Amino acid sequence: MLTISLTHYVVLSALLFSIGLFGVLTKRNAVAVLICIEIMLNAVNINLVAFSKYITPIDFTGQIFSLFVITVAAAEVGIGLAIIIAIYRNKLSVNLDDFDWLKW
Amino acid sequence: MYVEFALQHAWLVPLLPALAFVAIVFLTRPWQMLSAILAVGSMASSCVIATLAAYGIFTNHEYVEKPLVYATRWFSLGMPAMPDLQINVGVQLDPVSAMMMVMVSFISTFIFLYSIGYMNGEDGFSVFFSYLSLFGASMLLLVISSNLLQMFVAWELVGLCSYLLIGFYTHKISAREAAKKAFVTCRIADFGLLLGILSLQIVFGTLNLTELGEKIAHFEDYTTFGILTMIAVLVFMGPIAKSGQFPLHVWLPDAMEGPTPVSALIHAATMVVAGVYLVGRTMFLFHEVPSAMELVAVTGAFTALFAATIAITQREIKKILAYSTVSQLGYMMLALGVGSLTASMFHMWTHAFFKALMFLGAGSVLVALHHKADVWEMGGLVKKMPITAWTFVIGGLAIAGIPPFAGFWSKDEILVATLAEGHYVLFAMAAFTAFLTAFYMWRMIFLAFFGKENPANHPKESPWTMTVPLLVLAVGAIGAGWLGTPWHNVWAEWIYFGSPHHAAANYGAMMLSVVLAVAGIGLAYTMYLKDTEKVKAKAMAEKYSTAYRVLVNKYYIDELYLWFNHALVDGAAKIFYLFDIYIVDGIVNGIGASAKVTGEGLRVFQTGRLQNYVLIFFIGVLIVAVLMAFVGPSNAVPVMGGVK
Amino acid sequence: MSDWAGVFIFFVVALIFGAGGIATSFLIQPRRDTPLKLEPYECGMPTQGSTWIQFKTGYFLYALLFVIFDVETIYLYAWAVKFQSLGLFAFIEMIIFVFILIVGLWYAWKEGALEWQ
Amino acid sequence: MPADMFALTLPFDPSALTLEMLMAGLAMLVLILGIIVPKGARHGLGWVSLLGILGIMAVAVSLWGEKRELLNGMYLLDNYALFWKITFMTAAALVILGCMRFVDNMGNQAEYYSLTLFATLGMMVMASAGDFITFYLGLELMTLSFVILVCFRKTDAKSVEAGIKYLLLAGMSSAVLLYGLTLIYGLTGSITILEIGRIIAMQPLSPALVLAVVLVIAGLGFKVSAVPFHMWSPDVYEGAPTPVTAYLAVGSKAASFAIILRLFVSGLPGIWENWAMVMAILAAVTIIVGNLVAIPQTNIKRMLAYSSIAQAGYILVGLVTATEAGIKGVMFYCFLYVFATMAAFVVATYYYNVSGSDELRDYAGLAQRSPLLAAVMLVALLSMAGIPPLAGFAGKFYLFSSIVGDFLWLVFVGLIMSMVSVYYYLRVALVMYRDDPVDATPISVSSPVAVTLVFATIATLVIGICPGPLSEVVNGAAHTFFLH
Repeated sequence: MLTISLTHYVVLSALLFSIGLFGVLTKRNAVAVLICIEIMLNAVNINLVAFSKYITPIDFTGQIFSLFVITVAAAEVGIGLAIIIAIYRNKLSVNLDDFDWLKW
Repeated sequence: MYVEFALQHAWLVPLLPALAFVAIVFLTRPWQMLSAILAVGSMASSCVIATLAAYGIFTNHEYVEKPLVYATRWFSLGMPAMPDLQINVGVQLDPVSAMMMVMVSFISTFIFLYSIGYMNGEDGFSVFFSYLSLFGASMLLLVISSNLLQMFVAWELVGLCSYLLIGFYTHKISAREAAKKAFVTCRIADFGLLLGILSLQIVFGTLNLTELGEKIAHFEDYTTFGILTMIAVLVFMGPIAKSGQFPLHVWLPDAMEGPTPVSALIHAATMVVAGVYLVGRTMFLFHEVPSAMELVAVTGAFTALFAATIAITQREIKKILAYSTVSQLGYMMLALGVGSLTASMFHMWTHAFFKALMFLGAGSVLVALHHKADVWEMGGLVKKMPITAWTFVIGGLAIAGIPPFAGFWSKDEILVATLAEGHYVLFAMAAFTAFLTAFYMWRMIFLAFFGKENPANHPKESPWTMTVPLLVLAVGAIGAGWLGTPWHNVWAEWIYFGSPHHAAANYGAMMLSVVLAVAGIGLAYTMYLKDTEKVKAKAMAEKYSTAYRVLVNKYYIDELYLWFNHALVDGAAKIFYLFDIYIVDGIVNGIGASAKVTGEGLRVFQTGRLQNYVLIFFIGVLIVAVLMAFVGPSNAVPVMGGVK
Repeated sequence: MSDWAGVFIFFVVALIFGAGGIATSFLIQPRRDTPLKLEPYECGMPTQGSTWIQFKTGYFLYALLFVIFDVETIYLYAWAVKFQSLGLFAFIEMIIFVFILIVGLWYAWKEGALEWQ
Repeated sequence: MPADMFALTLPFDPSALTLEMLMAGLAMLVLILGIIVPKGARHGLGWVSLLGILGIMAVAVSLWGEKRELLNGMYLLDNYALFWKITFMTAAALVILGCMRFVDNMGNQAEYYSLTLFATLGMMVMASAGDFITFYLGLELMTLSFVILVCFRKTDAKSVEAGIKYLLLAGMSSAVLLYGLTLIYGLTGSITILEIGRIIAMQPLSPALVLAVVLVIAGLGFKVSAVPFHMWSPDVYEGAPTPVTAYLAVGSKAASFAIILRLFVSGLPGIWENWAMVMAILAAVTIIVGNLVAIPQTNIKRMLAYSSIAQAGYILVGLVTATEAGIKGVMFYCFLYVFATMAAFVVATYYYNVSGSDELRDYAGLAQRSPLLAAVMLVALLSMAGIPPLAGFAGKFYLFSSIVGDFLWLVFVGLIMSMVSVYYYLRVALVMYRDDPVDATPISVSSPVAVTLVFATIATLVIGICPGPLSEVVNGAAHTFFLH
């Protein structure tokens, strides 16, 4: 019978990280990119919780760390959405391809 | 008592003009006369202190033997690899630096004074004086430096000031280009110098001149003996550009675009002699490396001859003087190369007087003729401008090497030294150069000051601020050489490398140089003064038209640089067209241009698209990962190990 | 060296995953940029207006505030569970924590974020 | 209910956190004052923040020599951390004093100043961070405050665009960084940097650790804008309001270096052989690209952005050997870099207020319009170029002398590129001094700005001419680094 080991979590996390990265690279919508970054952060959280469970089962370092990551991610989303609103008011678009005023 | 004060406070010498610079920039800029007086006054005070200090040095034999050095720590490294590395700033007083200090401050004082008349009514009068002060201060700092890093700092400051001053007429494109050319050429060479200094630090662990002198003299580590040669050549790169030696002399004639006092300052007392002085200061290094000495000597002799031949055909008064400077600097280098610090410094000393004199005279002429520079359009100026003309004649006699004028003694010293070392070819080159020098100088003098007056000109004598310096410098041009006559050579007792070296009077060489000088003047007289229609001159030019064209075009050196670049461009058009920016300044600017183009190329990646950035970020991650994986512990450490 | 293979495979896969997708679609996409092809649907009624349906930004503001105060509970839970053993110091800490959040709320209120526009 | 429930037992000594608590309190105070005080009186908030910072700096100085470790090395207070904190606060004080008028024109002073203070708080936490949680929180506090500051002019499309770019890229990079950190945690079972250092020194090198270190290098390389992770910085620097750019270029970079040193020199010295060469190459590439791309720039802020990338490369050089000399070089350089960069950016800010332009060509004849601004700019640029006797020269000297033995090629790269850098720095000088202004009306410089500029310039000169005393201080601070 298949037992779920640490490796499975790590692989899951790596996959999730790659999916998030793929999204960041391909999505054209700023909100979608923001969501993909959140996916990457959640991959991190999975790592943290898994390591906490398997490697340091006595103290909860990893789990506490993941709480902080979640908090910061929330703050990031908050700011991100606020900026996206502001940029929508400016440009009437949230398409990242339109944001190339600043270059060279 | 004053002497003691001056010896202890020699650091005031560069500080005073530096303070004048600060004061002019921040305080007195709106008041032109005050700024000028401040500049002249500070330089004159420096001159007084320098003279007193020099008096102290020369009268106290102790200092002649062993330099008076006082230094304070600038900064040090408290680190295990180099526990005792500390960089000092300090003052080194010995006969060489004392002499230079007096020379620089004395000549500068009079050039500053002259500038009051010359720059009268120009835009940026105060600014000009602030630059001049900074220039003087940097040069004096260079002169009294006790270690090479400090010297390098001053060296760079001198370069920066020359850039500002050559390009002073900012409205003239040619002036801006010339300034840029001077700066870039020198910077390229300074890179070599910096590497040399760095290597000295790495190999010997100090940059203090006295310590270096001792360590190098006892340097017996034969396994790395080649490194000394390398260092010497690297160090010599700086002087090649700064002192206008072939092939990096191209900036010097262009530097004539600046106001004339600047030309005088650059050519006589400050910038260009810095290179000679640096080699003189690091004589202990070159002395250990015979091949480097050869290089210095050959470069010097060749430059002397080369520049003299170009000067023959030039038409602009300041250009002729510029090439003569290049030629005379070649003499100084030659003297250093044959191991005679005495002769080199002596020629620098006399040259400073007569060259400053001639430049200021040329400036006086230019003011009178409203900046008409072609000598063929002058003529007969002696009647309207007697002081300028006769002082100029004195300068001409001095540079041609007619006794008892200053140039004779110093040039003779160089010729004798070359002969004594057995460099017969170099001696022949130097002797022939002496002939050419007399010829082209007197060609200019006859054309400009004598002969028929040009009716289009309405010259009149310059004001006293300009003529007084001329007169004072003329006295110098006559008498400065009497310090070192072969019969009673005070100079050689003071300024020498190793042990005092006193060549006996060599009457043969003396006769030869007088004969050559007289022959040169005579030839110039027959071709340009006696023959009023200049038939012979024209005939000569036609008969040897190829040679003449080559000379007029300065051996096509600028064109060679130009052609070299074009060849690259045409030959490998697609690849090398990137270099096609500012060809005139040749390879020098080619490097700048390629940096610029690479910059442009890299810039393309900055698309402004966020996702491209992310992609590049992850490609970067990948590259770093590969690096980490392949650069294992075994080959992590020195890919190119230390020099030691 | 075989140990390293995993690292490389990770990166190669990540790269192929990311760049490969873009590249493939770029390579195999048909390029017939006629106006018709650029329509979302090739048949049926021509679309009119923007296909984006937008929420009023007021919702976003509420959502933002909600997210922040929602996350606050993470810490409150952890603290509440261990309340007894943590003692007075943690209590004071939590008061400070809540106070900071209240300042934030006060600010939002003052700025008019809570008023429906 | 246990009787001692309300007995105040402290799990740690909060006095070690004095500086951070004061800074947090100051930031909150400014925010609250902004709510209470009417709009017209809010320009006084700048002075409140400034005085507060100066006060906290005084406390920091009085703490000099303290050495504490909180919660098993989670939080470290030593001279090293204090030096960095003083550096950050100096930068904050300069940017607040120098750019008050700009901020007043922008409005929303309370938010601006409190965010600046929060960013400073984040940096201070980073300087003291001893474990990953503290480090991450400090980093994100700083980054998020900066994100808001970058898009502070929310009606300006450029500013907002810079903000979204910064947010998304920073979010992505911190995800990468975190992923690396979690891998290190998984491999060592600890998140305390010092403990990790001990564990890694005993373990053989595993591929997963290499991956982790690569990701950490990437994440932190992003923060210090090391090539090839630098792409965000020119865009963000150009788009952000100039004072923010100044503080971002100085503070964010310095704080990241503070933590990079902790992480790599204390945490990963066991595998130094593996990352030293990578760091050296990163430094070389950063120096080269930064300087080369700066050459064709026409916007002064963009040029300064690229120049600051190059400066980051120089600073990275100090990390390569992981020795005390290198650390000292980094700290010294960051400190003097504060003054040079602040001076340049404050001039740019002030001139933008006057002329409304950041384009280089509009700086023509600045020397005639305002000698002070031009002179300060010149000194700042020359210091960055490393022309002696300005501070930048001494800083570069310390940095490069730390690697002269083993990485001579890097010294050459640095030297050549600093020669190249003179080219574009002097171009600014030329435009300012040589060209004639279109509009020759003199610019009068208000006294806070003049004070800032003169102070920064004098500091640059003094550090350059007489680096000894500062060097001693930095030596002492770098020394405590190894005492944990």
